[in-house]
This record gives sequence, structure tokens and C-alpha cells, in this order.
Amino acid sequence: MLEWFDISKRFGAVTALQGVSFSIAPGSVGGILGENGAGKSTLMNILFGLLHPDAGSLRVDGRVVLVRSPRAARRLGLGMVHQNFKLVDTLSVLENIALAVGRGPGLIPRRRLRRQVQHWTDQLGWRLDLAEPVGRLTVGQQQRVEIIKALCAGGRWLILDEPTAVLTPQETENLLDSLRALARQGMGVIFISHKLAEVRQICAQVLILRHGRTVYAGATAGLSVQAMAQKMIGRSLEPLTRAASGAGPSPQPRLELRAVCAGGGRRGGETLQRVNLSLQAGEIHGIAGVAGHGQDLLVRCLLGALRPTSGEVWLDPALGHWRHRVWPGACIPEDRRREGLIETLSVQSNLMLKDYRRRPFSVLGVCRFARWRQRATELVERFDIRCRDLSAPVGTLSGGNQQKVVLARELADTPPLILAVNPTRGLDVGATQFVLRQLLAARYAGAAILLIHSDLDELLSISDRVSVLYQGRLQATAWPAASRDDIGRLMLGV
Amino acid sequence: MSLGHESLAEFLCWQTLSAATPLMLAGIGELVGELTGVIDIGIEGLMLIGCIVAYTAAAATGQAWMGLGAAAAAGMASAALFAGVVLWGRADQIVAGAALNLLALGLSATLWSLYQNHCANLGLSTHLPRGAGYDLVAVPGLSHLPFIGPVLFDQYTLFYATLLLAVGIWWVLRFTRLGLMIRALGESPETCVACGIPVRLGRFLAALFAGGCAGAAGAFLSIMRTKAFAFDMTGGQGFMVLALVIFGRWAIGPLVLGCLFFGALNSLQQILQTTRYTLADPWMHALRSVPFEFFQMLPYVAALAALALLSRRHPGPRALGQPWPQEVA
Amino acid sequence: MIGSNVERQMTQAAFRRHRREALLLAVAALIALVAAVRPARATFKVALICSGSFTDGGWNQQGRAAIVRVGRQLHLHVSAVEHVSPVRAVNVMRDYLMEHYNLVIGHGYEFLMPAAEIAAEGGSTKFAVCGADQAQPHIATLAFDLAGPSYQLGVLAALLTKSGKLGFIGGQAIPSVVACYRGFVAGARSINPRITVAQAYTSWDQPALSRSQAEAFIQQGIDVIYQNVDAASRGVFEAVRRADESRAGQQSPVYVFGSNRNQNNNTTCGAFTPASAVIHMGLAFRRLVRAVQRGNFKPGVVPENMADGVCVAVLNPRLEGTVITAAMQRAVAHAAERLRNGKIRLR
Amino acid sequence: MAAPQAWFLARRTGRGFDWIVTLAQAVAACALVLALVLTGLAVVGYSPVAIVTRWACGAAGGVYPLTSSMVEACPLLLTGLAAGLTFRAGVLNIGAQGQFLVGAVTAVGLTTRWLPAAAPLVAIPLAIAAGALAGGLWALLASVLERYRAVPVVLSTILLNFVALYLIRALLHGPLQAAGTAAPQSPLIPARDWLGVLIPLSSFHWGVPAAFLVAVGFWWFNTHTTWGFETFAGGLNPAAANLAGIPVRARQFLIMFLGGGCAGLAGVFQVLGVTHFMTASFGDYGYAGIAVALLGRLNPLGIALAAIFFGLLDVGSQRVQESTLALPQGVADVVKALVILFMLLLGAYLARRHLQVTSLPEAAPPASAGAAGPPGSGN
Repeated sequence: MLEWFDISKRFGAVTALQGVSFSIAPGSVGGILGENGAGKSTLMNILFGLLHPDAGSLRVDGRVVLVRSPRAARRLGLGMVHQNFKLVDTLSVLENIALAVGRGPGLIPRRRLRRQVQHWTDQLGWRLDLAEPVGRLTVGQQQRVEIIKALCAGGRWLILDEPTAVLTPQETENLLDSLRALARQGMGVIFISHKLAEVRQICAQVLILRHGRTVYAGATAGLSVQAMAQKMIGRSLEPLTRAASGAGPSPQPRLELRAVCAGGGRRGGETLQRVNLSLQAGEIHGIAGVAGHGQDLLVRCLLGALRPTSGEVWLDPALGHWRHRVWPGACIPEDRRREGLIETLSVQSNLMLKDYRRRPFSVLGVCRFARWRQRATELVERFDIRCRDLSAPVGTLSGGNQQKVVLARELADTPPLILAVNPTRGLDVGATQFVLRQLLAARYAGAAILLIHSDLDELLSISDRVSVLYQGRLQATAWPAASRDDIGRLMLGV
Repeated sequence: MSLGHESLAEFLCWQTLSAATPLMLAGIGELVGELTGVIDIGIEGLMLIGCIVAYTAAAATGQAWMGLGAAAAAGMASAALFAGVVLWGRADQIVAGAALNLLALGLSATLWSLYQNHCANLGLSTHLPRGAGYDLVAVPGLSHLPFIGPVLFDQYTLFYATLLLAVGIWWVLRFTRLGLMIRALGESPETCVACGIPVRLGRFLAALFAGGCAGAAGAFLSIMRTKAFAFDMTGGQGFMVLALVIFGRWAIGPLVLGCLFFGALNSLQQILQTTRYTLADPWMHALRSVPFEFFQMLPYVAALAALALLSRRHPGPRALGQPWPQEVA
Repeated sequence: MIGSNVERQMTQAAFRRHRREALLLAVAALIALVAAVRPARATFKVALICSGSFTDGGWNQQGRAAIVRVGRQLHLHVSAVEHVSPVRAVNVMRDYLMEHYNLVIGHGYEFLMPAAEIAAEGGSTKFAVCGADQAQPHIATLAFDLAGPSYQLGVLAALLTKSGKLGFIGGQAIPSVVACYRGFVAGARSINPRITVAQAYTSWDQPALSRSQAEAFIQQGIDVIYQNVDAASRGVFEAVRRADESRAGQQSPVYVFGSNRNQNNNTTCGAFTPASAVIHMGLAFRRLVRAVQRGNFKPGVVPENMADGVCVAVLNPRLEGTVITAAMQRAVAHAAERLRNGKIRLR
Repeated sequence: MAAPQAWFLARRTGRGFDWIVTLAQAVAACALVLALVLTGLAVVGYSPVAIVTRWACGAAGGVYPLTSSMVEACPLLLTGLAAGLTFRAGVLNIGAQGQFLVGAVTAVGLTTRWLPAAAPLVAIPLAIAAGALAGGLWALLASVLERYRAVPVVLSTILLNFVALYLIRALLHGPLQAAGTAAPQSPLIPARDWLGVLIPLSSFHWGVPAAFLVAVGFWWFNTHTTWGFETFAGGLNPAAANLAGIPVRARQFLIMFLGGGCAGLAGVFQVLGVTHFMTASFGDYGYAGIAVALLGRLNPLGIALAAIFFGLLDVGSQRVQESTLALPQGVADVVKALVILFMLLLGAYLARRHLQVTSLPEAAPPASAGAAGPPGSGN
């Protein structure tokens, strides 16, 4: 039995957790639900010994324990699968496992580890290439490495933090099956998520947190998804709908990819093979697919960072002519911290990162900061960006607000062409809704939007058309009416 | 022939190994430091401190090992100062490293002049006493092997130590969990925390190791190879070490090769400068009209050319130079 | 960076509060400092400016020791500065000019132009420069011409060598070093016109480089090395010592010559240092100071060579009779004789 | 090497230049270092009072010492700009020394060999432009090597420094050598081509104020022009800047050229304004410039202050040496290094204290979507 009682934690004036209790039995799956900032991660960090609670206690098998460090947590049999994987990209799978599992500085017991890993992968029916550097694995495979790591360390309680955020439906199914299998073998699994359906599907018990307080703790059985959502965000969620009216796609394409091939250099890796794609004004064209099947190349081709080996990118001449290395539209990049924003630069500068060279924000290469301020203030209001002031470094903002800064910069002037890559990654429900609504609004304003997204549900909910990218080929273009499972199958190439 | 070397090739190899020893030694230390995420551009200064401390300690005590030990200790102490400022004081590593260089330059010059004054006042010689420096050590048995013997097994003790260290560090990085820890520290400190590895302590120890190596490399220059100290006697070798670590793409094999390559280039230009007078070859004779500055330039130009031909982008350890824990801004 | 706003406000407040006190304190400190400067005394003041380090065991260290010694003998006020790059030399010389030094000696060829420039600004200060080979108006150029002694060393080297190959290592190709090389070659050729003299340049302060250069020489069969590299000379000595120890009498030994200072008694390989070309800087400085004091300072090139006894070849007395045979001594003495009475003209 | 662009600038990027704070830190650091060094010297047997008075008077006790210090600060400022501007753009240019030498030798070559007969009105501007251009092109060489041959700039600039050193030595020993001497030095530049001296009987040439104007110009460039904004953004995060349409590579080329030009200009000013000829050993202002840039926090105005500080220190220590105190010249370097170290520590300490004070309210999750997690929560 893994139990915790009345855990409280404060950071200065902020209460992160207040009297949270829960328990989980071996052989069962428990869920923890909550929005970003609800205290889930704080709770997990406390369990894992990275933080120490101000009050409350933890009991493992009836014994009160003090978890001082991750190492102590591991000794107690707590295995953690973090949302941001704790893996070293340059090390191989086996080395990563050895780093986490082993003790002392000595030789790596390769054979023993290999046997151990073999044992668990056999149990779960997985296949892992132990010599492959982790950085080359897909996200799903990396997650498996994380789980194996926890199991090899002798974990009896497996804690997974938002494990399905980056997985395809089929991968998610596989994971949930594996977790059930693990539970059947007597492991206790804690499943942290804000995806309500999954929690309902797999968890017998659930703990719902809001602003660090317990909202609900008990069985999932009697709880509907709507009830869960209401408890979690404190209000009911409006369903996201596409208005029936609106301009709708126009037949005239704005952008076309004609038999574009790219990638596949000396070192292999991803390729794009004869991709044909058209994008029309007033539509959202969704690209589904498991990460690593050519999305990256597609994005880089479009942005002009990569010259296609053959084929051409055609652009509506009205939007200006396609020059190498310049994407004429807006772009919401996948990794906003690395590509979307300059974290140490102020909110104002980040908001102006594209417009600064236009009149009236600069004249003959001289910046007019008064205009910048004016513009930034306006955007902050319009997009409801919460920041201390315009000169605060954008890195100090929360993830949702950071994404709003990107959106405000890219979407403010209703661009004719938008490329969005995983725009809701790492955001909670409310922020996700905001982003999707903004994309829809742009669509109604007549933008042509290419949405490359790994969350199939969200993709289907707002796209007009969906294509699937599998091993560098654009499989089929389906209408969202096509069943979710069909698209999922296409994503896996079956 | 005259030095006991049968051929020019043999001599070139011997001298390359000998002259590249300090580069390799300091390079290995710096490599380990950078793998854990600490970039110490003060390596030149650490070497210089090693030079002066080794010389004065050896001269004062008359014991060579005292000089070597003191140099390593002084290197470690200076590195500890640097690491303290950088790891716990969260100062910028490049700035702190540059300051360390300046500090070492000033401090070694000051110490040397104080030491000379001291000797002058007491009427002592500033020369290193006979037993206070290291000599070449021929490995019994092995040194008589043809070619390999005089090249590999007639070197300074620190050369053998460096060789062992290189192999040892390679082995550690490849086969032990310590190696994994070192690489993880520079690549992903978050992972280290999750694995219960103390990030700052790990980096501190690595920086100390780098300091010790650099100090010993300095000792090699002053009490082994030359038995002398001179103002700024490292002459930019520390900066070359930094360059070579990048050149070797943070791997020990290429690093050692790079050091040997650079050392060989220098030997080669000096041999060329000589043979243009001593060999009665028309080509060599023609070389006499080339100004000697171009020979001195040769290693650097050749290194640039090699880089231009061989270089491929390598990002290096991901957390290199970044403070830990990271601040929000 | 987050805190910079607060930080700025706090500091600004602190500044406002203590501004007046700080200002007063600063003014007081300035006054105290100015008052503390002592008035200059009316002794004869001489300055020596060096571009290298006083601890280089050669040119610069020797120059400073010489001027300090002369200063003590003649009761002068002596000032000596090291690490003055030629870029900064103008400033330093003007400092001395403004402090009414009687004599300023630039210790190196690179000070000739700056000295000429400052001397042209007027003032009673006399300027001299060592180691240059040109005349400049108002400047006494102490040439410190080692060509003669080097000629003698060349004679000795040609008699010592078994392989017929000699080597010369210099720190940089500057006049005083180039003169050494030329003299050395001329001397050696006077004995054996077909003799080979290799030359190479390394650096003044990198003994490791000099050592590897010397090793390259020895490997090529060169068995007499003449070096002029000051602080780096010990690298050459170390190479020679190692060569001779490994030869252990089985092969003919390798010899090395010293320069600038008498390096015959160096502890590294003194037994293989038959001779040095020595500059008695003290003599020249003393004569110069005397000239200025008596008012007969004359600008122009002062040869300062063998004839003046400033630049001489010194044989190692411990090796006389063994390594340096009587015939060699005679040949060296003969060369000196011919140099002195102008039978041989170098350059 | 992609890493430096991120790691190098990540921590020195406040909004604007909090100069009061920095100045206060500098003063505190200087006081601490002074106390430390003087104690050390007293222990070794020097008189601290005599040294301090001599030092201060020698560096700033009157018009002439002050002009000396400023003349000394001039090349430091320009080479500091060379390092600072490029660092700020994310390019680790260690090559100011080489660029400095190349600039100087170009000016010497022009004025003594290639257009000795030109009127000064032509020759001086031409020499300045050519020297700056040469420095800039020498710097661009490193950029080109990085762009087309993937040679990291840190590496190539280190190597190019050595190449430049031996190259100018070869030139001064060959085609540029003065007639009638064995010395590796150029002939004297004709007096009409010298930079005019503003204060009689000093070396205070008009290049000194010009250098400060250049610094102000670059400050304005950095803070008020779109190109300045672009280089800064590109230095902080090249990926994001590229995506936003900033031509990062082109700006890096530009700034490398400008930086190299500054270093070249330093060389030109030194030969035309101070030495009026060139020898094989021509100072190491390029290396010192790196320390100046770092102390000045990569801000042109900060670099100007740091250069003045270094100039005062150098000239002061020179004057201490000129007196009979016989203080080793190395002490000045020790003082500089310690000041930098102490400033680093003080800065880091202050930053951390205020981070603790101010970061918490920020983290308070308002009842909004996507509020930040508490610090350390790993979100």
C-alpha cells in the first residue's frame, strides 16, 4: 500500500499543496487529475524526494518513511516516469538504464542489465535496441525506456507524469495495456494526466486536485467525464465547435507542394517522398502522424531551412514570391522555448520580433520604441497575456502565456498563411482551448492553415481536412468525418 | 643517430610525443571538465601556475616530486577557486576563466620576481638543482625494441602517466558508471538529479581534476622538459588545448590525435628550418630564401587547413557553460 | 535580471542618501594623494626601460642589474621598468622627461624611434638606446655589437666541430641577434669556408620551443650550437645536456655557446659550454652616465664593441686545456687581435 | 559550435544597462581588491600608502597623467568593442589581437610604402579606412571558415591570431622593413600623416575621442537600430531569430566585420597616433580587449568605462614601477583579474538575492489558464 496523508507544501506566499491525502494498492492503477499548476507535479516531486513537504507523511506498506532524495525514493520502490524524460540523449538505451539503476562508479554490468531489460520487455511484449542512442528514438520508445528504467530499478510503484501527451492513439492504447499488465503483476501504478477519458478508462481510483487542494478522491466508477472536467477546472468546459457558417475553403490554393522529396542524406534518418499537398484559403489542413515520420523535414522545407532534393514548393504569387529561406506566413513552431521565443528577451521585444522592421515600428533602420510599446500593450490586452510588465523576460512567464505571446505575434494581423506545429504541446486544457480557438478564428478570417499536430483528438476537432504522414509519405487525405481509428491506423502504416 | 635516434622519422615521433605531452595532459583534464559541463578557458593560467609552483617548490626543496605534487595541488587550488566562483557563485564561466588567466599571468610573474629577489638576497642561484628536475626514463627491456623503444619508451614519467591516464579515462568513459555520470552531468543535469547524482559536487570534482592535470602539465614544461621558468612560458598552449578539445569533438581519441598532430607540426617546422641548411638538397636549399616566420606560422596554418578540411559541426555537451540550477531567466 | 528593477531602486536610494558624504570623501582623498607626492631631489636621475621581463636571465635582467650597480657606485637615482611595449614607450619616456631625468636608456632596438621622437620635444633629458644599429638625432645608440666576439666563437666552433655543422638559435631577428649570427658565420667560415651554419628563430620566453629546436639541430648532426634566446636558453642547455649524457663519451660531444651574459657556469651543461659572448653593460652604462655628467654626451652610434672591452668573448676556464686546446686558444686570440686592429671588418 | 550562442549570453541580458548597479558593484569590488592586494603587498614588504598614492597620482593626478591613461584606454576600448560586439551577437571572436595587428600593419604599409607621397588629407582617411577594412576582412575570414567549412569561430580566431603575428613579423622583416637596419621594424611614418595631438606635449591624439565616439555610436547602434536588435536577438537564440525572419548569419557576418574593423582601427590609431612606426612586438591589446569587454558586460558604454579603468590601472602601475618602489609589473594584472572576479561574485550574489525576493509573487498562480507552477515543480 502506498499512502500519503495531509501533504502540504508552500513556496513563500504560494500554497502549492494543502492537506492532500491519497492511497494506492498494489495491483491497481490510480489517477491524479489536475490542470497545470494544480500541484500534481509538486506532489510527484515530493513523492520522488526532489522536494520536501512542509507537513504530512508518506507511508509505504504501512511504514512511515521519509523520502530525502530520489535515491531514497528508488530504494523504497518508487519509480518515476517524468513528463520531460530524464534521459541523456547521447547515451545508449542500456547506458541510460545503467546510469539510473546502478550504484557506485564502477563497471557497468552490461550482461546483468541486458538480462533484466530482456525480462521486462518480454513481459510487456516490447522491443528495444539497447545500443541505440536515446536521442535517435521516437518519443514513444523513449517513454518505454523510462518505464523499463523504473522497473529495472526495482520499482514496485510506477508513477507516470502525463505519459500520453505525446503518443498516438495506438501507442496510447499500447501503453494503457502495458500498464494494466503491470498492475496485474502486482505493481501499483499512478497515472497523472489531464486527459479525462484515459483516466476514466484505466484508473480505479482518482485524486482530483485544483489549486493544490483535493477536490475529489475516490472511485472513478460513478464519475462521468463531464463531472471530472468540472471538478478539475472548476467550471464546465464549453465544447469546441466549428461554426457551420464562415467562408469555408476556397478552391484557389495558396500553397502547394508538388512531389517534394527531401532528407535521406548519408546518415539516413527521416525522408520526405514525393509529397503532394495543397493548402487553400479558409481551411485548416491537419497533418497527423507519429513524430519522426517526416514532419520535421516538411516543416523545414516549408520554412526554407532545407532545400528539397526534388519537387517544388509553389506559392500563390499574390503572397509575394517564394524565396529560399523565407516563409512568407506566420509560424507557430513546435518548441516555443527554442524556436518561438527568445526567453531572456522582454515580452515587448518578443512580441515585436517580426514586426520591428516594418513601418511605423522602425524608420530607415531606426527603431521607434514608443510605437513598439503601444503595439505590445495592445497585443497583451487582446491576447490576455498575463505578465508583470512589458519588460519582463518572456522566460519568466508561464507556458500558456508564453504560447500566447507567440500567437499574438504571429496571428495578430490575420496572416494569409499559417504553419502551426504542435501548438498546444505542454499546455493545459484552458490554454489549449484558447490556442485552438485562435486558429479557428484565423481560419474564419480567411487564412490558410497547415496544422501539424500529434494530438489526434484536437486535430480532428478543428481541421477541415486531415492528411497522415507515414514514413515520409503523405498517406491519404481524409475528411474529419473519417473515423478516428482509421486515421490512427494510417499513422501506424497498417 | 646523435640523440640515439636511428632516423629522422624516429626522432620526429619521439619529439612529437614528448612535446605533445603537456597538451595531452591538460587536454584530458579539460575534456573531463567540459564533459561535465564546466568550460575553463583559464587552462592557460592553470598551466602557468603549475610551471611556477613546480619550479619554485622543486628548487626550494630539491625534490622533483615535491615540485610535481605542488604544481598539481596549486592547479587544483586555483581550479577550486574558479569552480567555487562559477558553480556556487553562479558567475559566467567564460568571464571567470578569462579572469583566471589574467590572475595567473600576474601572479606567476610576481612570484617569479619575488623568488628571484629572494635568491639574489641570499646569494643563491635560481637554477634548478640537479636532482630537482625529472629526467627521461627508459623503460627497461622495452626501450631496446626497434623504433618503438626509443620513441615510446624513452620518455618522461609524466608521458607514461598521461598515456595511462588517456587509456584510463577512455576506459572509464566507455565502460564504467562513473563515465556515464560524467557525460550525463554535461549533457543533462536534470537527469543526474533524478538519478541522485549531486550536480555541483560532480562538476566541482571534475574541475579539480582538470586543474590538477593542467598544473601537472605546467610542471612538465618547467621541471621536466626545460628545467626553467620564464615569464609567460606556456605561450598560448592552454588556448591550443581548448581548441584541441573542440577539434577532438569532446572525445578522447581524437583529442589525443589532435595534440599529436599539432605537436608533430611544430617539430616538423623546426626540423625543416634545420634541414634547409644541413641537407644538400636543391629543394632544401631553395627553402633558405623563405623567411623563418613562415615556418613558425606553419603549425597554425596547417591546423586551420586541417580544420577546414575535416571539421564537422558538433554541438558539444548540451549544458556546457551553463549554471546549475538554472534560473528562470 | 529579474531583480534589476528593485536592485536599481535600492541602489539609487542609497546613492541619493550618501551622495554628499561620498563626494566630500573623494575630494579629501584626492587632496591627500596630491599632497603626498614627494618633491624630486636634485640627484642625477637615470632610467632604464625594458621591453621584456627583469627575470629573463639575459638581456633585460642584465641591463637592470648593470644600471642598479652603476647607480650604487655613482650614487644615482635609478628607475627601471619592465614589460614596456614599444607602443607604450613614448608615454613612459615622456613621463621621465617631465620628471627631469638626466638620462633615459631604452634597453632594446624598439625604443630608438620613440626616443628620437621624445628627444625632439626638447628638455634637458638625454636619451640612449641599446641594441639598435642606427643613428638618430639627439640619441646615443649603444650598439652592443657582439659581432666581434661572435666571430671568435665562430672560429672556436669551427675548430670544435667534428661534423662540420653548426647551429644558431635566436629569439627574434633583431639587430643584436642578427649581428651575432653574422659574426658567428664569418668566424666559422674563416677556418672552414665550406662549413654549414643553420639558423632558426624561436622565442625569448618559451624554453620548450628552444629545446625542441636544439634537439632538431642535434638530430641533424649539428654539434656546436650558439644561442641568443635569454630566458629560453635553459631549454637549449637542457637539450645539450641530454644529448651529451646519452652519448656518454662514445660519440663526440655537443657544445653550446652562451650570449649576452656569461653563461659558462650554468649548472645544466656547464661542462659543455666552452664560451660565451658577453656584454659588460655596466661598463657602457658607467661611461654613458659619466659623459652626461661631464656634459660631453654625444649623440650617434657608440659602437661599444671589443675595442671598448664592453663586448667580449669569454672562454670557459674550466675547459681550457681539455676541450679548448692550446691551438684553439691561440686561434681565438689571433682572431681577437685581427678584429681589434681592423684586419677583419664585419658587416 | 552551437552551444556558445546559447550559453554565452544567457546570463548577461538584462533590460538595458543597469549602470548604477554595475558601477556600485565595480566600486565595491575595487575597494575589496585594493584592500586585499595592499595587504598582500604589505606582508611581502612594500609600503601600501606609498604605492596607492603613487598609483593614483600617476594614473589620474593631473592633466598629463590623465591624458596618458586615456591614450592607453583608446586601443583597449576599440579591441574591447571588437570582442564585445561580436560576443553580443553570439560569435566568440577571440581574434581581436590578430585583427589589431593586421589593421596596424596595413596603415603602416599604406603610409610608408604604398602612398607615401599622398597629401595627408588623402593619406590619413585612407589609412584609417584601409586599416579598419583589413581588420574587418581578417575577422570575416573566421566567419567564412565557419559558414562554409564548419570551423568554429573560437578555434579559427585563436589560430588566426598566431598567423597574423607571424605574418606581420615576416612583413616587418621583409617588404616593410626600414632601410639600413637589421631590426624588424617599419620606417617612421612621415610626420604629416600622424594623427594630430590635441594636448601639446602628450600623446593625446584625436583618435582617442574618436574611439569614444565610436563606442557611443555602437551603443546607439545596439540599442536604437533594427540591425542592433537583430544581432542581439540572433545572439540570444539564433533558431528563434531565424524563424522570425531575422537574417542571423548575415548579421553575424556584419558584426564580425564591424568588430574586426574596430580592432583594426585600434591598430591604426596606435601606429598613426602613438608610435608612428611598427615593430615585431606590438603589444597585446587584443587579448586585453577580451577582459575589457567582459568587464564592461558587452555594452559599448560599459566597455568604455572598463577601458578607462584598465587604462588607469596600467598607467598607474607603470608609474609605480617608474618610482623606486620596484613593484613587479604583474601586480597590475592581478588587480585587474581580482576586480573582475569580485564583480562577478557580487553581481551573482545580488542577482540571486533579488531573484529570491521578486520571483515568488510571479509564480503565484492566478486563477487563469496556464498559470506557472511553483518554482522547482518541473512544469
